[in-house]
Amino acid sequence: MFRRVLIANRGEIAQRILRACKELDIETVVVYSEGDKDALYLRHANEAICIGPASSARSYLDVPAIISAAEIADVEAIVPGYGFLAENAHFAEVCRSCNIKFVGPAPETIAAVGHKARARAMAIRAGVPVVPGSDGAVETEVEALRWAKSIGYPVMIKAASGGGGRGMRIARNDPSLVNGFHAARSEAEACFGDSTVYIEKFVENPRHVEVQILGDQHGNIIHLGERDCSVQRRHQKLVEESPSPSVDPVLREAMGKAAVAIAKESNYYNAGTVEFLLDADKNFYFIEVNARIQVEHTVTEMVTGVDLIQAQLKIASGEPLELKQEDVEMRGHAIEVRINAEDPERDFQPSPGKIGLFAAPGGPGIRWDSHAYGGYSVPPHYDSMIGKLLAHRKDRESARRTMLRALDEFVVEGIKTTIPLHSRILAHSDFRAGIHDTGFVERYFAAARPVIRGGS
Amino acid sequence: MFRRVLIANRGEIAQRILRACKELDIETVVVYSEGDKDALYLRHANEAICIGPASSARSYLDVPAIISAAEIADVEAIVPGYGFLAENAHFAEVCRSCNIKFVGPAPETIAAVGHKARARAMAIRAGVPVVPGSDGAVETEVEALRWAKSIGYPVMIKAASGGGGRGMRIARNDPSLVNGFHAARSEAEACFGDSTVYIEKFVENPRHVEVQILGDQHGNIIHLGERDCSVQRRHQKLVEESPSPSVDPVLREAMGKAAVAIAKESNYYNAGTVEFLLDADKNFYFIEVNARIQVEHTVTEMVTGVDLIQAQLKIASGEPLELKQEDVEMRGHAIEVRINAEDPERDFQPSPGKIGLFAAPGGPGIRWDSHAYGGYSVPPHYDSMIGKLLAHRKDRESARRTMLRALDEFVVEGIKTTIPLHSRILAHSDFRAGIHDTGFVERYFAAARPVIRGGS
Amino acid sequence: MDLNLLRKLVRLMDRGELAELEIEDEKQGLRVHLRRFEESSPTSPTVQVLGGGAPMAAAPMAAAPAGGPAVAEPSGPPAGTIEFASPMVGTFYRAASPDSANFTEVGAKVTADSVLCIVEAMKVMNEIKAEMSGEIVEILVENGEPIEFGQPLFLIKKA
Amino acid sequence: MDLNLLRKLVRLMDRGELAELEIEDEKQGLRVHLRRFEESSPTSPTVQVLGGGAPMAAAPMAAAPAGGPAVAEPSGPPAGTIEFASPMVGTFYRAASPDSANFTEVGAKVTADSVLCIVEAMKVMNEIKAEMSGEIVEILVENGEPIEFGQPLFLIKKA
Repeated sequence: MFRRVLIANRGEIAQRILRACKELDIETVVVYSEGDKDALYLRHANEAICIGPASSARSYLDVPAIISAAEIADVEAIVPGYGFLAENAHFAEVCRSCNIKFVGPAPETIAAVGHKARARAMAIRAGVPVVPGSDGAVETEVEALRWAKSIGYPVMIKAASGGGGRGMRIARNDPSLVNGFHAARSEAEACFGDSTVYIEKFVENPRHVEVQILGDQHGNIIHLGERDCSVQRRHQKLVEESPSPSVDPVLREAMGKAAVAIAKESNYYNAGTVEFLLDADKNFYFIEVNARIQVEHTVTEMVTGVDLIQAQLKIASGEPLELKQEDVEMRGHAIEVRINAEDPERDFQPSPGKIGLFAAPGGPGIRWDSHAYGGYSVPPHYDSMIGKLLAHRKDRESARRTMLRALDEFVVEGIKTTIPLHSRILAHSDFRAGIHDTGFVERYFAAARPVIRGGS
Repeated sequence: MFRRVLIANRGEIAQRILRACKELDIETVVVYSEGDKDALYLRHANEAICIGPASSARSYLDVPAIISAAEIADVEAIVPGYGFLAENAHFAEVCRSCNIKFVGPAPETIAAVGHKARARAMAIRAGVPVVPGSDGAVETEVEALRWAKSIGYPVMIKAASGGGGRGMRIARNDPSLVNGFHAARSEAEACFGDSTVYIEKFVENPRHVEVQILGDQHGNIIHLGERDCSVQRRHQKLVEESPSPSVDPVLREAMGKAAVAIAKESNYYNAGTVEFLLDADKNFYFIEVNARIQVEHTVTEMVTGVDLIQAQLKIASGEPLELKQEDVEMRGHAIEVRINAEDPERDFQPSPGKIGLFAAPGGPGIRWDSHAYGGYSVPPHYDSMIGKLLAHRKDRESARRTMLRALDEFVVEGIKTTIPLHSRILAHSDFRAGIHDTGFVERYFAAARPVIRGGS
Repeated sequence: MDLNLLRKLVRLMDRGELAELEIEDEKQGLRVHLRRFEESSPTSPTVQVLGGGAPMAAAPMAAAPAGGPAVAEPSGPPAGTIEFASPMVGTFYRAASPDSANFTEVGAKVTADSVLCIVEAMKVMNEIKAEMSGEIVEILVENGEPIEFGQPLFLIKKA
Repeated sequence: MDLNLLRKLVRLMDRGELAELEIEDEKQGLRVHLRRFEESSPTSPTVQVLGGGAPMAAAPMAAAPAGGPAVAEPSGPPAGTIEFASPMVGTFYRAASPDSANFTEVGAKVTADSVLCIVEAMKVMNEIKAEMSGEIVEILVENGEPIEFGQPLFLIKKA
């Protein structure tokens, strides 16, 4: 095991990694920007090194600054957390060239799974279902109709250079396909200067279900069950849980095997996540691989009892996995909500500032991962998440009730947070029944959004 | 289940009961003294009623005030927690006469198990070992020698009216017994005006091991394994854990059966604890029954997954136990430390006052039960405990390491606490090896005690 | 829907001569709007209740207790008067029995031994004496109302 | 729902002869609006109370700019001098190589283009220039010492 590592991140995940290192008796060096210089977690590290001004580009994203800090602090490894440089193949490559272990997959793996088309091809090779589609440009109406027939309606016409919903059309029959094909091409040309479109199966009201994997450097790969992250707002996850209310043991095994197959195909080691869409008929489709620890790794930790950050460190130092697939047991149900310094009443605008009175929930079944405390100033420069609140109980309904009481006792003054929104989400009949999909938040809580708009 | 209950306690256990009630959808009325009027947990109750001034005698111990509050608030039951009126048979009797359910055992049971001689007789009837002894006055040298022979050395000569270590002598052979017998008699006469002494087996370097029981009103009784509370200072528990490092499955079953037998003998229902001394040869001896929830019930909750406060409420409302003995499974290892507002450097003198900067630990494996927060004033009128910190991990060593890192990241400014002492206790080689006994704290941490003495 | 709560609110309006009362309690997912007829017509308040704004019967958790937010504490008694606080928790009675006359009234002069009221606790009727001389300026609680320890019962102008 | 709070508010209205009272306590998720019957007095002020301590009243916009609060900086450099801070994290060298002369010394005069030192980061030797004219008063770090971003390296008396 490493004797001394550098933590190249900030906030709750820096805190989380510090905790794992201490429990493994690893010395810690944490880097920080001037925007974080008063953070309490810096006190818990063996050493803290300022690497730049508050701007991420000149601190947490600055490869030379971080490598330089690692060199002067004489560490054996760098732990990237999530975000920032966590899935940057170049950074992993630089670490390797500097003879510093990167606590993550090999640079080649990061590059491969990070490339949409290569990842899709990998999934197909591994025999894992992907969202059926044309897999390339569709040039004519006739071609479009042929693809739609082979895929089956509804389908989505997407601009190859597109993004943000522009140049996209849903078609449910031949006439709307023909109209949509031309409309999407014109829009794509107008928006992106490239009229190329492709066609994909449109998965209606999907759930977002992802599988946690762990692979070591000796070719062992296991999965730790799934997480359901269907409560999203504009693709930002708000609530995560494990197990998924939509996944039964048979489906779990099928999805787990698919995730492991993809991981093997990419020579994956480290903790990682394979994301799927799950449709109403329980068909699942591969979306992407996240070659890093994720924010919501915590729900998997609660139900499996596995410390994923410790596992990452052990894997990176060359140790074989401690668990075999048959040792993995899911116990109870865990729900996590993300506490963000945002105002859900005002279109989720960030609400940085100094926290006044602060009392986080506790008691049975509650886990709280955060770097915040009464008197802490949430800096305006970074992600607005100030903590993750988890409830772990024997079943989903108990976990939901525990979470509701925890949200109710949560006191944060001085900034706005997502706490009241979470109370409403968890009390909603669809969430309670476990039948919500990825459109749930927009469908029911959109009204809470644009009450007041800023000047712009 | 009850619709509305009154919580007749304060501080962390009031908070704990509030949490359980909310999770069970029970309305809560919490009573408070003027000394607690600014406590944050009062906000979480449906109603809060001031019942008296800060003095316990005129508030939390004032039976008419509490019953009166229960009547005006129109509750179905009173939840007593621990301390105050929790083991007061008279109070339980008054509740019964007022047609209010007391969340605890029947008054007759409380009275029976609270009487030392009756409890001992009950244990003997149940076939459970008690500390062997003369069971009554020993009048002469000859009698003393006869008892010592039948019990076996070492023995303890104790003043019948004694207490606080006075009038006590240990004897390891016949001559020291004869000397001790006379010395103890003289001392007892001098101290208590009563020279009566009795003789008991002296259990050397014992461990304090207690068994958690749950019994319903239909005669079902189960045990939930043991807790080891050997880390004590002057009979005050400081650290508790489950399972005990000294108890193997065979011993666990034997002690569990003994506890259940005693509970049956006393027609016990409610959560409860049967305390034992465990000697170096793994012989266990019954000490007493605690007819209430205990401070350290939390460690059992962590390893068994059973919510004991919820269980108490269900039992009191007449529900049968949800678990059978064979359903009880202990998973992992839990350690609890009591965070007291005391100064371990100054003979543990209380350190009430206003908390400044405050950051409780969190992250994986950590549970924090407390009513405290940054800005809270610890009142000088009550017990000094401000919270209980628990670490629950897959095995004892992992739990110990998690607890050490949690203690390390704990920030409490403005008052003194037992946090630094706990770091030293958990780092001690005897604790790590699990070979500490009830003399452990006095043996190794006594130096920390009498540095400075107050005026008295 | 808690009818008891509504009854209490209506009583409160009556006592306080309120024409209108609106409450929104987001935590309870509750919105109440009560409006009474303007002065002329005496009885029957118009009651309009809008319940459960939240998607589901939201977590049944409740609002502030006494001693909560700073706004709850009104400024203190008017100059020259003192608040006579209840020495115990219980039920407040202005008379020894439903048929008896009230112990005291606004404007009455009292001395240390004057009984001001009874507080019933555990079926025991506790006579509460003034323990000062003065004049009753206001009676702050209704007959039969539950009271806390320390709750102001009377405003007294000390002699 | 805290009836006691409402009672106190009504009494407050009564005493203050308020016609209307509105409270929004976002922290408690509570909004209360009370209006009393118009009395003979023509001027009934409409009072609006926004309560609950000052949680949201306090503008939630972050103060601290990139540099952080000035108070955090311990005492500061001696009068007339300024601290020259490292623009990067790395290793501090006073000379281009172990055999070379130091770039500067205490008492030396420097101009904007004067190289003061080298900071090595990722094997790259970065020459650090003074970017001002002045005199070196003190050298704050040792040759070969690891330095943080923003760490003071020199005290310079500006020309």
